Amino acid sequence: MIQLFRVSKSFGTSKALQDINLRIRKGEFVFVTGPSGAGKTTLLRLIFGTEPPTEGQILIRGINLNRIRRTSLDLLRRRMGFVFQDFKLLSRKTVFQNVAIALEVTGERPAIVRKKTHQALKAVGLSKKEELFPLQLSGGEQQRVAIARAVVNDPLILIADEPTGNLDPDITRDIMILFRSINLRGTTVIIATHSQELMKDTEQRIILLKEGRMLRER
Amino acid sequence: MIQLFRVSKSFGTSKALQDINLRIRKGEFVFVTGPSGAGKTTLLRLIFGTEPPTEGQILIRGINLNRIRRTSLDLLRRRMGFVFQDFKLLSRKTVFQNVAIALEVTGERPAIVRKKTHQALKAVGLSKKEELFPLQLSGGEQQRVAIARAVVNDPLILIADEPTGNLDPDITRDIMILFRSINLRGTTVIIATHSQELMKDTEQRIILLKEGRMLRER
Amino acid sequence: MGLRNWAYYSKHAFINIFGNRLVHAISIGTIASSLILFGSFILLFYNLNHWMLEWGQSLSMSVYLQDEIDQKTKARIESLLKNLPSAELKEYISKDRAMEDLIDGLGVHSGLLEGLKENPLPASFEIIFKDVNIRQLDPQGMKEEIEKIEGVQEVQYSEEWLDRLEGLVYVLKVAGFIIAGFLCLAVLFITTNTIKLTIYSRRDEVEILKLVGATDWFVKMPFLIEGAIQGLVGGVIALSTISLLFLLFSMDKVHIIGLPVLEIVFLPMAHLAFIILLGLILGLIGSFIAVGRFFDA
Amino acid sequence: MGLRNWAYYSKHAFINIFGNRLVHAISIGTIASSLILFGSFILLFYNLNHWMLEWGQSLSMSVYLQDEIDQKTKARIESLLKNLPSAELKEYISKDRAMEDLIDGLGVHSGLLEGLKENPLPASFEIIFKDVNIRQLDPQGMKEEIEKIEGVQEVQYSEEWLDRLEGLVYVLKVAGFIIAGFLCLAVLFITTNTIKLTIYSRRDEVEILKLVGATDWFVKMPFLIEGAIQGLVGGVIALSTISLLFLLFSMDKVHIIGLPVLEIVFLPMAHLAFIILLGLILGLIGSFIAVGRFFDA
Ligand SMILES: Nc1ncnc2c1ncn2[C@@H]1O[C@H](COP(=O)(O)OP(=O)(O)OP(=O)(O)O)[C@@H](O)[C@H]1O
Ligand SMILES: Nc1ncnc2c1ncn2[C@@H]1O[C@H](COP(=O)(O)OP(=O)(O)OP(=O)(O)O)[C@@H](O)[C@H]1O
Ligand SMILES: [Mg+2]
Ligand SMILES: [Mg+2]
Repeated sequence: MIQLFRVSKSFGTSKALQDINLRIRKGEFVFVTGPSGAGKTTLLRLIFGTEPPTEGQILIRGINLNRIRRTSLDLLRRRMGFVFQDFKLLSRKTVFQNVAIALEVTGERPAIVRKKTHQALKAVGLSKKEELFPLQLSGGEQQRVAIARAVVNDPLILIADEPTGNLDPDITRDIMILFRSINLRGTTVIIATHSQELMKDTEQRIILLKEGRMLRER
Repeated sequence: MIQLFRVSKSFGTSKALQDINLRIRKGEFVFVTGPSGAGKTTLLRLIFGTEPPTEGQILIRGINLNRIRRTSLDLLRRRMGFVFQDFKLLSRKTVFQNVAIALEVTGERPAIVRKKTHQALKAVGLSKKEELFPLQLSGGEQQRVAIARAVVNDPLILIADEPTGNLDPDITRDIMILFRSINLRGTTVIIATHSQELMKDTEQRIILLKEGRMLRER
Repeated sequence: MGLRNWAYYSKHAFINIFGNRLVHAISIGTIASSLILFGSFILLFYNLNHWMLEWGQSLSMSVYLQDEIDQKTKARIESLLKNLPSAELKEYISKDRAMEDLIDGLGVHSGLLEGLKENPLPASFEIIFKDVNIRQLDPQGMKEEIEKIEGVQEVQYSEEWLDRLEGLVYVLKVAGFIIAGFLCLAVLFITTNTIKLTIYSRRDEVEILKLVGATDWFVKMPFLIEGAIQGLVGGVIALSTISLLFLLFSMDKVHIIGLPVLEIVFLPMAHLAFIILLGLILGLIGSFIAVGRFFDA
Repeated sequence: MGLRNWAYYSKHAFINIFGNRLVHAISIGTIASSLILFGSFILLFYNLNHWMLEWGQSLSMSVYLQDEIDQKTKARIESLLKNLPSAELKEYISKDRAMEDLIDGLGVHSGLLEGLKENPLPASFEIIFKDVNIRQLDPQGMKEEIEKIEGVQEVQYSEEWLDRLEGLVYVLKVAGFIIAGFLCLAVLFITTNTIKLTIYSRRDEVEILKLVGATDWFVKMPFLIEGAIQGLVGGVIALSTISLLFLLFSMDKVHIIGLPVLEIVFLPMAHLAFIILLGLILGLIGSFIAVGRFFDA
């Protein structure tokens, strides 16, 4: 599903990622962890195609991101969901519109857009806040809007960057159950997190980064 | 130091806070906790004077925020530090400038501004990133810039909203030590957080909010 | 692009206009005021041209009468002249007035006339042909025609100054087009810049839409529609303002600027439509350029 | 406000200009082009005025000579006239030419002159007084002075048409000021709107600065300085462009627009300074209005 060969990423002189080799299979559930500034977000963004690697090759479903055309990347993104660490919500659009947009870009029928958007917002417990704007929400609520947008289009790959940093333990549990159930339906899930608790009682694969290098896997 | 009498806050029909009575003494170290959307951020913003309460009175150092003049509020804010849940960094200014601004508004001398800014950035482990812009930082690094800005002017009151949501356990420990040491020097510290870990081994006072009401204190 | 896409684009354009109404209002104001500048110039220029042409196209003729005609013949000639197509009878100059005019005209040399026993000058009718295309008029044929009337001694017209005026009209036209061209450039520049700024203040939207897999067109279309609407509304506002200004200046008593009472005419429909169209096109071009910019960055 | 504050304000203004250079460039472009419109109009208007005045202020005099003077006397008169302050000797009209002119002028009535045995018209020198303030000239005194010269028969000048021209110049002036006023309003509107948009795209800065306890002035000052700089730079760019346009149009061979060769003059220093000052003031006012808006919201 996802393959990285000798991938490095530098910003000017600072090396965010160095020599990463990684293979994630379809339907896997993977945690990426490591201290602040280790390169977790950078790794996820490379997989999502937002940044090109400085060196190395990245293959998603057999497609090399270095060689992909703009329009194919758009199509690929529609099959992926991304929960951004800073949410990236449209502040001038309502919660509903923010989630619906991920379906609208695919050209989905309005009736289905409405139904799926309502479902996704219900799954993160925000049914009552559909008509509010992001700035009228609490931090945790905003994060859940971001999660709803990422899962609304039944992605093949779900990438979540610190998706529970602003959530309380109860909701965190609900969200993890949501991710697991999506994973059980065949979606590959990659989650970057600091939270020991999140990874505590799982048997899942854990990738540990430190200063841009892959230290070990479990 | 901080007193709230029968304070309520509504946004339209939704009640974010209801009938809060609270007294925080000088030099206290207080946690505010509760589920997502409970009203933690709203409470901190009321104390900081960013939002007026719908009902009730708030006194900071004996001054009633309902009656305070605009310029006095500016002066009061200079004695307070606030770590915002969404950081609120100036994206067009460097890390250094972002932190220095909190001193510059007070009319501090340039030499002292430089010295204190370097110190604060060192305390959060960002000495090497002074000349970068916020968007060139990882989420945790941005959060630490926000912390540095909040502590740089030796505030009388330090308010931090989920200050470790994007930080790994090691750095979280460092930041908590920083907050404790500031507290020991006489600063009143109020921290809103979901993290059980953060509050686990402390004897500190904890205020629990739920659906806008104060449930219990410890 | 299917119908459904257009529904989305329009929907989002309107959602965006509502969500960013302050920015849109500011932008529309700027576009409108630069179009007002442009339109006012066109109106002014159109009127100058109109005055010039009216002035230039009035061929004037002097119809000299025989000395010995009676009142009845004179009245018949007058009515015949009045009925000439597009002719306007300006005045009747009697023999005495003709002599006075001549004396005035001679100035110091009027002493020359002192020896005359009787007034040798004929009376005349002055006529003007207005609102006609000078090129279609046949003054020579006209002259011969009128000279056939009983009691008419001679007909004179002067053509020479027409060329001069036509030259002036030409210069005015060329200068007008050059200035209009410059103005158009400036308006285009201002409009695109304004729309650039409105889009710039929303560059995060472009970024986020691309992140959820929107095609370039999906992102651009609402901006283009918004730009077109801004331009259109700006154009309509500009046109309304110009119409108002026109009404103000064409009121009966426009002595505020001390202008001799000139008939002010409004723009023809085609010009009006042009200003609105210009707004629309500028809005489209502006947003097209502007939104393009934020795709490469 | 102390010196240290000013240092901060200026420092931050420059940091901001650098950090938002795209927005500033766009804004400066808009301000410059609207000032170019304004300045070009002023230049055009100034030149029209100049031509009018030059034309209007040339008082012309006819100096009629006695019939029987010899070449020497004539040469003496000529040199005396040439030495009159700011006078220009236009031409010498001989007795024969005077008669030809009269025949032309009389047109059909020239038959009147048929009976004359000899030419009764005097020869004359035509002189023009240029570049003088017509009000300071004393034509009557001048006339009497010249008539004292030996060989001069009579001096004539006509003043009547001066009033008419002065009326025209007045109309032009009033119309010009009205148009300039409108333009000024439009430029003010465009400039403030543009700066509003630049500040709007940075409203988060205003919010964050207020959150760290900045006084209103601490937040506003850099914006005001930025606005002033934008206006100033816009003004300088506008002035440079206008100067370039001027050079282009005042080149020897400006037959592109078919204008009769008129001497084009540039604006005086005061006007130049005014355009830059206007830019500065508009920038200041624009940012003042714009930044004020984001304090109440
Ligand atoms: N655009 C950029 N320009 C310069 N440096 C960058 C840029 N983006 C990231 N970096 C640097 O790369 C390093 C890795 O950043 P990254 O965001 O991947 O960390 P992270 O593991 O996600 O950290 P956190 O847990 O704090 O979010 C950081 O040191 C950061 O400063
Ligand atoms: N400007 C606003 N307009 C409308 N509702 C608002 C506004 N600000 C906050 N709220 C509502 O008030 C409630 C409390 O929000 P608050 O941000 O205080 O929660 P919180 O305890 O900080 O949550 P979190 O842990 O998720 O940050 C939320 O339900 C939120 O939707
Ligand atoms: Mg990160
Ligand atoms: Mg909160």
